Amino acid sequence: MAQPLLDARHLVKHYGSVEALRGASFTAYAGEVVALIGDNGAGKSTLVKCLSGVEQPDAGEIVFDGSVTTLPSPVAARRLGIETVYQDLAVAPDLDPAANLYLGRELVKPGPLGWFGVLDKKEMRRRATESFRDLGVSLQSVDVPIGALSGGQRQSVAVARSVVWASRLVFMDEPTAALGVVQRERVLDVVRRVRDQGMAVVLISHNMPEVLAVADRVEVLRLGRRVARFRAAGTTVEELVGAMTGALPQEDA
Amino acid sequence: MAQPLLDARHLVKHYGSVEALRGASFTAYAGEVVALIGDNGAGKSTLVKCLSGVEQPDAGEIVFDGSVTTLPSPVAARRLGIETVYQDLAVAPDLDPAANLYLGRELVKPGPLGWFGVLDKKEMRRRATESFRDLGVSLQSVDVPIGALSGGQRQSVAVARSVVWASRLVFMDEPTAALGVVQRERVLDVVRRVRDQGMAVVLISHNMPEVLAVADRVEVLRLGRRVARFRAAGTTVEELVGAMTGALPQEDA
Amino acid sequence: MSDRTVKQRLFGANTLWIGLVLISLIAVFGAIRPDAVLTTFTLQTTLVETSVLLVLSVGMTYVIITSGIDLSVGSVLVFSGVTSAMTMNALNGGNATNAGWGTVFVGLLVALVSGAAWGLLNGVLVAKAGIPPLIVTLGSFGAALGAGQLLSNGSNVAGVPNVLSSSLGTGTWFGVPNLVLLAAVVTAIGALVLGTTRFGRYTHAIGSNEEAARRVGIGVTGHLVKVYLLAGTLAGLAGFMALAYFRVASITGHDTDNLNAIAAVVLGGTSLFGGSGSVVGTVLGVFIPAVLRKGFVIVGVNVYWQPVAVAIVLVAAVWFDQSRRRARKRR
Amino acid sequence: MSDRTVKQRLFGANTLWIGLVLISLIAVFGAIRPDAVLTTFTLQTTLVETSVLLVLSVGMTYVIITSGIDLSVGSVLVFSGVTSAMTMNALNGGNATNAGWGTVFVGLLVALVSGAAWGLLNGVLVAKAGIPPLIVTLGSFGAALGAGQLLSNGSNVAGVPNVLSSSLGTGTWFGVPNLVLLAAVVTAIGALVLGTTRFGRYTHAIGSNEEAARRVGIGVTGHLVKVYLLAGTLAGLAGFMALAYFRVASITGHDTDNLNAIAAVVLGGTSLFGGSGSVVGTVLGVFIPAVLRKGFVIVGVNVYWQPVAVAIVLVAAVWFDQSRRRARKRR
Amino acid sequence: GGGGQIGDSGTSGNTKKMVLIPGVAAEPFYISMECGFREAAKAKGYEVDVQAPAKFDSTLQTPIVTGVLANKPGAVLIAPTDDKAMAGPMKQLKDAGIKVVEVDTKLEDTSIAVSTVSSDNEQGGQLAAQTLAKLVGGKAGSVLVLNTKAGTSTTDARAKGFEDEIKKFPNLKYVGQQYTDNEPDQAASKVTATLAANPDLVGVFATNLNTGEGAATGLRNAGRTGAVNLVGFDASPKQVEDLRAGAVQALIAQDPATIGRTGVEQAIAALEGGTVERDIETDLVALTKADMDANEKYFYKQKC
Ligand SMILES: Nc1ncnc2c1ncn2[C@@H]1O[C@H](COP(=O)(O)OP(=O)(O)OP(=O)(O)O)[C@@H](O)[C@H]1O
Ligand SMILES: Nc1ncnc2c1ncn2[C@@H]1O[C@H](COP(=O)(O)OP(=O)(O)OP(=O)(O)O)[C@@H](O)[C@H]1O
Ligand SMILES: [Mg+2]
Ligand SMILES: [Mg+2]
Repeated sequence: MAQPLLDARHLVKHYGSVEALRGASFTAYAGEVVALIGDNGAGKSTLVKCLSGVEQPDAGEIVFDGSVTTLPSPVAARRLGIETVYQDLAVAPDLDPAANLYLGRELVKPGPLGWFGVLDKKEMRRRATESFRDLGVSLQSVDVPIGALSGGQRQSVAVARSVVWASRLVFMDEPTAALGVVQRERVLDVVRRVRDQGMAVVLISHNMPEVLAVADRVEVLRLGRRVARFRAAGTTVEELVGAMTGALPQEDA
Repeated sequence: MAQPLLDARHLVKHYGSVEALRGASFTAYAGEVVALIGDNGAGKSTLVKCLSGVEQPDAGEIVFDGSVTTLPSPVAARRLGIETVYQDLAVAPDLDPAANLYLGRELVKPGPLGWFGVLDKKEMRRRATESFRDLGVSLQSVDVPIGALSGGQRQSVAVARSVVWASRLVFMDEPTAALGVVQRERVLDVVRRVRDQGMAVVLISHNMPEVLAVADRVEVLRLGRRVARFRAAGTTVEELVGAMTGALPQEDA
Repeated sequence: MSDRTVKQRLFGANTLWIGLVLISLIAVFGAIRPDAVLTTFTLQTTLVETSVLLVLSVGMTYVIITSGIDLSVGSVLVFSGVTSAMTMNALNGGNATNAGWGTVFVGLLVALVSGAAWGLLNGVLVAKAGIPPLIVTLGSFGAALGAGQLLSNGSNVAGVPNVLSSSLGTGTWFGVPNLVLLAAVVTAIGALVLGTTRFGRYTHAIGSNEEAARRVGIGVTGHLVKVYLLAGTLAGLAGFMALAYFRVASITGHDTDNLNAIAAVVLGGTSLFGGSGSVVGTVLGVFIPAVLRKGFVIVGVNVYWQPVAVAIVLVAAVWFDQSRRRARKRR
Repeated sequence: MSDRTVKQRLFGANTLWIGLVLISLIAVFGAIRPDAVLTTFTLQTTLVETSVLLVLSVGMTYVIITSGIDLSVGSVLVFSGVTSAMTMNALNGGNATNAGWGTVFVGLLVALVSGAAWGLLNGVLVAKAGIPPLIVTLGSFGAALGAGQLLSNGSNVAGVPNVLSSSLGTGTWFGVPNLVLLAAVVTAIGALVLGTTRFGRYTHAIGSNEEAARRVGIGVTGHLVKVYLLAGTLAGLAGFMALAYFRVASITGHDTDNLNAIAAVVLGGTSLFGGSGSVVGTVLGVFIPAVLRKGFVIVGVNVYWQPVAVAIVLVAAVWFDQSRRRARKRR
Repeated sequence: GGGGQIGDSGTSGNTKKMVLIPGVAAEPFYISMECGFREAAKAKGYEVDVQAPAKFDSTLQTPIVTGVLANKPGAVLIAPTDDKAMAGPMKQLKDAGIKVVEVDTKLEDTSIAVSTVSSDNEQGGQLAAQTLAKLVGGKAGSVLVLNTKAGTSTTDARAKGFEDEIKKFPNLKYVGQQYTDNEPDQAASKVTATLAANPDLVGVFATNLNTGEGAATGLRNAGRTGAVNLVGFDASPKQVEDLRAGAVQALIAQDPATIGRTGVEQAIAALEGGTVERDIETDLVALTKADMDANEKYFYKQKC
């Protein structure tokens, strides 16, 4: 198999006396969808935060594109082409959907106004509307702050933001949890499309049929450690659940 | 059929220029699980808020237990025996799980200390730990503020809170969205158990297999209106999706 | 699952490091001027001089934990002192200096009621009318002072009963000044109520997520009214204490009581955004600036340097506290 | 999907009702004393007297939108005035009264740099060291004032160039006082930057959800430093304006500038919890208390009633604004 | 083309009206001055108004001056809160044809007011030093000055006068001044701290009412009332009572009512074409328990 795009080895992360990661490893290859599954509290979100620069692991090693790297901040991860949909969404509730989509990457007006950083709100709103249409999201008004949107609408904005900007790797922490049936299908389509462009997609989900439908590989986290890896093809839901709950014999993978 | 426990008729709710509910009706009977489904932004959460006293509908009528009623506040709804798991969870992030579970219904120490409202923290913690065990939730520490828990752990606390206190009706707005496979099954078991005690359970979910597995009836909301009702037995996922998306001919039900 | 001890719950690990700061400050000043700093006299006077602020700050702690703020405490203190002193005088033909305990008791009652009235007004405007606490209490900051001036015609009110000033004002009990005892009792009750009772729990819950508190059926409006009422009543009590201590209801000189109390609360680790905090932290937060000011005078720091030095130590203390706390969290 | 006009975006519907309050206040005073209120003179002086506070409040608006607070502005104003006046005097052998434009220009520069230095210090301590803004700026509130006193040896600094005070201080341009022009330009730029540029967008984003802003790659630390730097620099400018207007760098009398500025911002509809707000709102928030105070003097309200009346109108204005806004939302 | 100065436009007002702008509201000193002012002005048939800032502060006094200016009274009696900062606003009064009389304090710029009626604060400080020295007698010991806020011109002048004069008494060691932010509780704290550091403290000069009250409290708390001589400034009823009760050993009193009355006389002279005296100094006296009853006329009033 080719060199992994991202290889995290034996990450450890403590919060006070709580051990969220106890030597977790994780691997993602370019051009694949890898599902990261595990019970509630297994450490999936913590792993994602460590791998997107939000948290700093207490121990362990991260290899990106063949070279050992540290991710001191989200900016560092973004610079490597890593985008993330966080489980807690990380949107600015007082800003409208377009502003959230372009947050940190605003478009400015062409010409001298742009030199002063004057925003091209119209263009951002137009393009945002387009992105939302792609994801099957319908908004009654684009002018309301995102805090007033429905749960699913808010999640769609976060998903749209990550896929618009990613170039190498996308982490998606339960991106479909609040989505309707149609929107969920659209997002899974987007996931496949992104994969086909050669990026790696890491999908966290508690929906096993969904995992098996879209993922190429599955890695299983349990109590802060990777305990199993599967090729999705030919694996059954029972096997996955067994690995997550520890019913199947564990191996420190 | 018996008299409905809750019958909401033609509710209307505006947020500024956004019409969240445009004459939505909804019915729930005692001793049944009724699923409320619909696309993102269909108005499900808004309906739940109107029926649990958090928001006031602009028009329409609510009949509870045969008599027309208004729900001016969540306290009013609670007094009628209505409990709710909100989609945004509505927990106090700085308090620990036990405190959240007992929020608004704290146990006080027996004897004179109790007259002064001194809390029996130990007992609350003990019972909370039990409730969590029932729901299959494992917490590494019960002393951390709930804001530091994983998404699924937090959701489990909210679910536990509602089922512990309900006596007539439980609204659950996407209670399983962030739950792991095991925890989800446990919650669905709890839903059935609550139903069997004679309460009505209103379950909102985007997971159609789950809906068909646990619900007795299904009501479908679309663009702020009820557009279809099904008996769960014998209904297929395709029919539900058709009703939600408007692919099937609509009827103002 | 580990269980916390009562001590841990009451103090909260949050107050450990800021407590250390206080101790080291005393140690430093003590090392420079042991003869003047480590004496009963300095201890007594420091405690007495912080009593009034301490009582104000206990109420402020509750308010800030609900994510509110109360700028009016200093003015309410003045107003209560004025009404109390004027009532006592009126009961005694214009001068209560030689009045008895009955008068003092009425005076206390009037002070408490006056404070409570302003607290109630604040609470109702904040909780029921939904006006931001900053605006409401900025309003009562001005209004209570103005009302006090109107009543007293703008000047200080004298005529405080001697029995009051010699008992509560300067009396001691086994060497502990009575004023300090009163403040300590208020503080202890405040700490216990906040840390162990339903009232305290609701205070935290409302500050943490007001909407969630409302949805679980906590009477948020009523509770907020009570919290502001508490702060107002304590300000009234503080006004009465100041009366006993200074023997006069003075009109000016309390403009910065509000900022001092807020600073003490925040210094003690309570977040201005609400949801968490402790009275024990507030106590430390009251004493750090007091010890500094006192210490600088004793040690003889240049008067113009004093505010600068206080500022530096304050900021450094919080910085130390925060970075220690963060390190502990990381461990 | 409706599109908002530029006007709507700049003003925000939030400022409509509070604007109405301001207009009706003027109307009421105008009806009582049309001869004294609705004159060019009263207009001019009211505008001039609010110019300095307006400049402070523009900076404060940014700080509060990031969910911070800046208590130090008044002291920074004093410090900047002192350094500027002392530098101008030093350049002219101890008395700059008759100095020329070169001196004035240097003085301006010194004032701006002094303000910026304190702003930078605040920003670094808040953003990099993570100390709560209330504590940091309470510290610099004391420290900047103390430093100003140290420099000036505790007394006011006179010797302001005549060319400065007669031009910027009291000069007019087609009837508009120059001080007002300057404040208007600052305010307009402040409003445009906040409402239309990336800088303004980031300010809102950080106040709305700092963690989200950090995760999308906004340099939160740097931005916060810039915001406090801005507030400090504007306080420096305000110090220079006060110098021109009062012809003296005064040490006292700026203790409540911070609260006045904060009140103006909150009155203008900006939330203390950050995330939303507008400079236009702040302008209204500055003028309402100013108009009230002026009106009460002209109409001849009893001095002790004035603070009470101001308080009542303030609270009522916000209450009216809020209930109107809520009604609009319901519609 | 568009240049000009504020207040270029103007209208005429009521010359039979007189306004007093004290330095701060609610101080017996200014209230007593107001009493003298009202009495004298009413006797001559003038309409009167009093507008005081909430604090002794030029930024608060300025809007009052311009607000009063909008009403165009005939004369204004004012206690400028800053000897330079108030020059601008007061010049506008003069430019509008209003007769300006300075009471209590004065501007550096002597061209604005027609007359100045005041007692000399610096001299008051000197008097305080002399009084304190007399009270202490020959004993050696430290003396402290409690000042309000740095930059407050009146109290700074009192402190300066005291500081200059106290050097003439070699038995008294001046340990410097402490600022109290004009808060009684800080004054109390600074006194007890000074006592801790300098147990030989024999005298305290408190430069105004609040510092005096705080100092008395601090001394009482320390059990040193009377042992440490406290000299206060001004003679408000409470201070007089404290003097009588022995909490304070001496008070430096001004004569505010006379200042107010004389101010009115000068204003009327200026308005009606009489002779105006440019500078008038009123008396300052030191009151001690022994001679206080003889000097009752110097006691300030709470209300007229
Ligand atoms: N900031 C924090 N402080 C303390 N404990 C934390 C913190 N963040 C996470 N934890 C703990 O670390 C463990 C792992 O949390 P994490 O959020 O990574 O789980 P997860 O696998 O994402 O779960 P879920 O499926 O429910 O989202 C949990 O026990 C959680 O309580
Ligand atoms: N406070 C609010 N202000 C403005 N619009 C709102 C508000 N709350 C809800 N809405 C709008 O009302 C509509 C219905 O929202 P609601 O949350 O009820 O949808 P939902 O059916 O629960 O969707 P989801 O499945 O995504 O949770 C959405 O278009 C939403 O944007
Ligand atoms: Mg997670
Ligand atoms: Mg919903």
